[in-house]
Amino acid sequence: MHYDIVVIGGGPGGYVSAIYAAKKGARVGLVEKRDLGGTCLNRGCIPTKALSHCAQIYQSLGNAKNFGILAENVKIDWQLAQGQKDSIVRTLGKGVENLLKANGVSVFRGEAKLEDERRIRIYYSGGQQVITAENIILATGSKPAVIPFPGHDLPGVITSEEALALSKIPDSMLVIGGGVIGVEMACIYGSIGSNVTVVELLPRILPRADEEISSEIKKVLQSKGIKVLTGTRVESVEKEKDLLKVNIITPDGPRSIAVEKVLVAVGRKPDLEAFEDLNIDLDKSGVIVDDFMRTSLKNVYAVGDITGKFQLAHVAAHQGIVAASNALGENKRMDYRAVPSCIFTNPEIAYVGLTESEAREIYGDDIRVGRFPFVASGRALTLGESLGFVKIVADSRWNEILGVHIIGPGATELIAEAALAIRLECTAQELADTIHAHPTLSETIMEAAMDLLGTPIHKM
Amino acid sequence: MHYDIVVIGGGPGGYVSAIYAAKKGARVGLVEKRDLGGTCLNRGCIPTKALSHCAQIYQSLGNAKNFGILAENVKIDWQLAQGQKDSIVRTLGKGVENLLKANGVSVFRGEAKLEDERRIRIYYSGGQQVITAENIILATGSKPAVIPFPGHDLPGVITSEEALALSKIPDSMLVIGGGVIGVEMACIYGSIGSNVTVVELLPRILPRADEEISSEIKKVLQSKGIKVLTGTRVESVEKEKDLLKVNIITPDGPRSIAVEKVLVAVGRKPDLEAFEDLNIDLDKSGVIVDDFMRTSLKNVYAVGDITGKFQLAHVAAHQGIVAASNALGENKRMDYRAVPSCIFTNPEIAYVGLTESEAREIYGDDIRVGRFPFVASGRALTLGESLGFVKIVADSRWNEILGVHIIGPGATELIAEAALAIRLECTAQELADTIHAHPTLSETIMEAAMDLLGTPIHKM
Amino acid sequence: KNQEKFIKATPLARKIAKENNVDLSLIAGTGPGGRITEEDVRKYIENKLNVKK
Ligand SMILES: Cc1cc2nc3c(=O)[nH]c(=O)nc-3n(C[C@H](O)[C@H](O)[C@H](O)COP(=O)(O)OP(=O)(O)OC[C@H]3O[C@@H](n4cnc5c(N)ncnc54)[C@H](O)[C@@H]3O)c2cc1C
Ligand SMILES: Cc1cc2nc3c(=O)[nH]c(=O)nc-3n(C[C@H](O)[C@H](O)[C@H](O)COP(=O)(O)OP(=O)(O)OC[C@H]3O[C@@H](n4cnc5c(N)ncnc54)[C@H](O)[C@@H]3O)c2cc1C
Repeated sequence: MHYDIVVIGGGPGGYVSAIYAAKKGARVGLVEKRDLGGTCLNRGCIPTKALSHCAQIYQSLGNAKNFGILAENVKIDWQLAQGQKDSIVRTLGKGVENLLKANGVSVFRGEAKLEDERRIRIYYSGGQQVITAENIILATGSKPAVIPFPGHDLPGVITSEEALALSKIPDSMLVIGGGVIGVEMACIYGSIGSNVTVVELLPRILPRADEEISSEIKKVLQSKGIKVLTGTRVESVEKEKDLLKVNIITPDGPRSIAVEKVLVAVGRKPDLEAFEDLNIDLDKSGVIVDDFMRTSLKNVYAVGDITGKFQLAHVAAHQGIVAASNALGENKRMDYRAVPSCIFTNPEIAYVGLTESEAREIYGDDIRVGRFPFVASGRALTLGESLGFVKIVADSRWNEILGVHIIGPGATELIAEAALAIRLECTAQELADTIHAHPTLSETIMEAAMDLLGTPIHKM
Repeated sequence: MHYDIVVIGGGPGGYVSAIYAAKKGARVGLVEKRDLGGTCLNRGCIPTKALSHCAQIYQSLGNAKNFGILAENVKIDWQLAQGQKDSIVRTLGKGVENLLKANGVSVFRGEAKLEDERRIRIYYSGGQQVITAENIILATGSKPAVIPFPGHDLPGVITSEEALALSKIPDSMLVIGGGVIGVEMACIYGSIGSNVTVVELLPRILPRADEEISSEIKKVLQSKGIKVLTGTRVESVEKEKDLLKVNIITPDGPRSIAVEKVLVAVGRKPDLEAFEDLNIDLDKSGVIVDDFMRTSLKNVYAVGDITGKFQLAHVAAHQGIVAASNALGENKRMDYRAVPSCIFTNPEIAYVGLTESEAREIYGDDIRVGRFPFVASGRALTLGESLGFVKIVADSRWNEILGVHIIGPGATELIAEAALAIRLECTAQELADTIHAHPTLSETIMEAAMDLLGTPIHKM
Repeated sequence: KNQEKFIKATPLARKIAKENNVDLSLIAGTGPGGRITEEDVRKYIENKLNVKK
């Protein structure tokens, strides 16, 4: 069989490009060796958010009493919670399958291996097959990275995938890595009763976020009883009776902590196996691509986690649309200026654009910062959630919005307006002049823009 | 005492203009006869949202079990709920007072009466005083409108103000008026156990919303057990034992319904008393103003509900900023093209710009509509709330966004992006091309824009 | 970003200008914060047509 486009991998990078290309009239094949929806749907974005919502409901029940809602014997049925998570994953997985079918994409459920830039061999449990393509889109994603400290392979030392499917809530957990995945997992288990410690090698958790966000979330986690150790290295893990003894070196010297589970969340590495026989240029973060998502081979595109750029599902999906468009003869360029990042802690975190220190590197002191705290938001008070703030960074020549950083209720939805603002080269004046509905959390963005301009209303 | 600006009324129109003018360096006085924060903070936006959040928590506890959170004996302590509402109102009221003070606004706690366009007499319980001003900003707001049907003054026939302070949850309630306030109140009491009927004279509830929104919310209310009678007129109310018998004329003929409370929510009328001695031009909806918020008297401005335009707190606040700017010699114009409206039902409703039928009146058939249902949103599923949809209306020549209509989870926050889009004359292409974080509810806006362009990804 | 080259224009204004070969740097924006709006571009095009007549 011959296709206009064959996509390798059915995650958000792959299935989105396949659907888009099919909608544009192309004959499309897609090869997936495991589950449609990829890491994101099956072992990433979706299951983590289902469990974090469970944790959030559980925590907000404490809050409920303030609002006059009384309940007794509040407890978690972990089997039910896991069942709900699995059922959401199944529903969405079925949805992706149906969408591919409805759009006429031929789906091959086997493992792909590229023989050259036009021939794909597919291995099934009981056989194999070759298909050919004018264009290939590589979207094989990533796998958890491992650090080979002594004891890394002991039972109980787990990855995010296993952390999402634990049969019981562990009494205690040590999370290695204070990045997005580590912090989300710490927040989930820390909210539902585990005794959690986060260990991060760098001086702060969420090292890519604005520094004020990092320090605020550290305080929030600590207030939930989660211990955060920065500047700390894991030396080794040993078995100690029923527990795991983790030996660490903190800035104050060596220590050891005994826990039930050790979650390794130190990043993810691209899965390059499918095309290791091809001569595609790679660098240390993955496949090298240009702004049109082309690899070093003319008719081969690469999208998503294998390009090592952001490791975000929405970036993978947009790259997928760009790759598919270009494979079909368009001339579409990927633009990374307005990529939102969301962290589903409680309160949530989201940001887009430059951090304050990134902006200072480019603009020197010619920047302005506006801030607004959620405690001054009427809507936040009516929701009983008033931790956090909005921070806007702009250049001082034009007041163009360069970055927006939010920690607080609704952050992951509020960031959409900020991303559009950056995308449309919006200035603080325009954000401030845009009427924001009252009482909503989104007013905090307007107020932060007004603060940047020197005339905040609800702030001294 | 003489001021650059005296503001009459301390609601969102008034206190925002006072703070803004003071920040810009003006000497400002503000007169308030009742509570700082006005209707919005004390008897409107804020208390309704505090109670609707209570109702929302109560309802979502049903849902909680799906996510593995078990609770027994869930019940409402109405006194606690009312106490929380009152405490939020107090906190925010104190906040407004402090902001006015910090900005150096002189606040007069009495009733103002304008003697001419520069002299304001203030009546206190024990005395009076005259102050003078270069410019006056009228912001005296509105009061519930009454319809004088027989029985309208019986005890138990109440306005929204009393509905927010009931000492117990009524067993049954009939709401006259299916506008924003009526529908929000129906949803609150219908969710916490009252047997609620909504009666609307027009053929549909929320008559200003897009027709698809009206019909969806009608279905939602009915599914909660709330009865919705459209095209129905209230003739009279009589006392019948401990209840009130409401006589109505439905399209199917006359009927009567016995209830504990009758809430009259048929709109609000401007409060013009403070300046009835001045010769200011009025029309039937209130004070006539131009785009600069000037009345027919040169140095007198009017903002908020008395201008009868939108009766929304955020419009009042923006008008206040425009009026204050112009009173200080700027030349700022009020722009009503992107005014968001929010209705805090469950699921929420929000819209901005033109409805489909308004757009058809202007553009004929040269419009396009994009839609996306929340049931296809991964984030909506992980939240367990997948009712509703996003609908985008654009012109078909440029795909300029003309209106966005949302019913579903997070609608009141999602609308901020849509308002910015309309404000910045954004087209569907840019909305579709802007990277929206996964998994968030805001992706539905991007998908609806893609649908409008013919290439939705997560929709057949 | 070249500071002098930052022309603020709405997406719609850009689209219309492009189709009509209008140089946005010649137009003074009247939109929010000085942004060039659809109306500004249309007026500019109308004026040019009138001058030609
Ligand atoms: C715990 C966790 C939480 C996350 N949360 C978020 C979040 O909230 N938001 C967010 O944006 N991102 C999140 N991510 C990241 C997100 O999952 C990835 O960025 C995204 O899945 C990348 O998409 P992709 O298409 O590049 O790769 P993947 O989703 O990894 O998909 C690659 C697919 O290719 C298949 N494949 C590989 N090799 C072959 C082969 N030889 N033949 C056939 N098929 C093959 C794999 O089986 C897989 O299905 C999270 C990740 C994790 C681990
Ligand atoms: C139940 C309800 C729910 C609502 N929910 C929302 C919502 O969610 N979102 C939204 O945007 N809007 C909502 N509104 C509408 C909103 O409350 C009004 O649009 C807003 O309050 C108007 O602001 P204003 O400043 O014009 O007038 P007001 O808020 O009415 O303030 C006017 C003030 O002037 C004072 N005053 C009047 N006469 C004099 C005088 N002679 N001397 C001194 N002081 C005087 C009054 O005491 C009052 O404090 C709601 C309204 C109600 C009733």
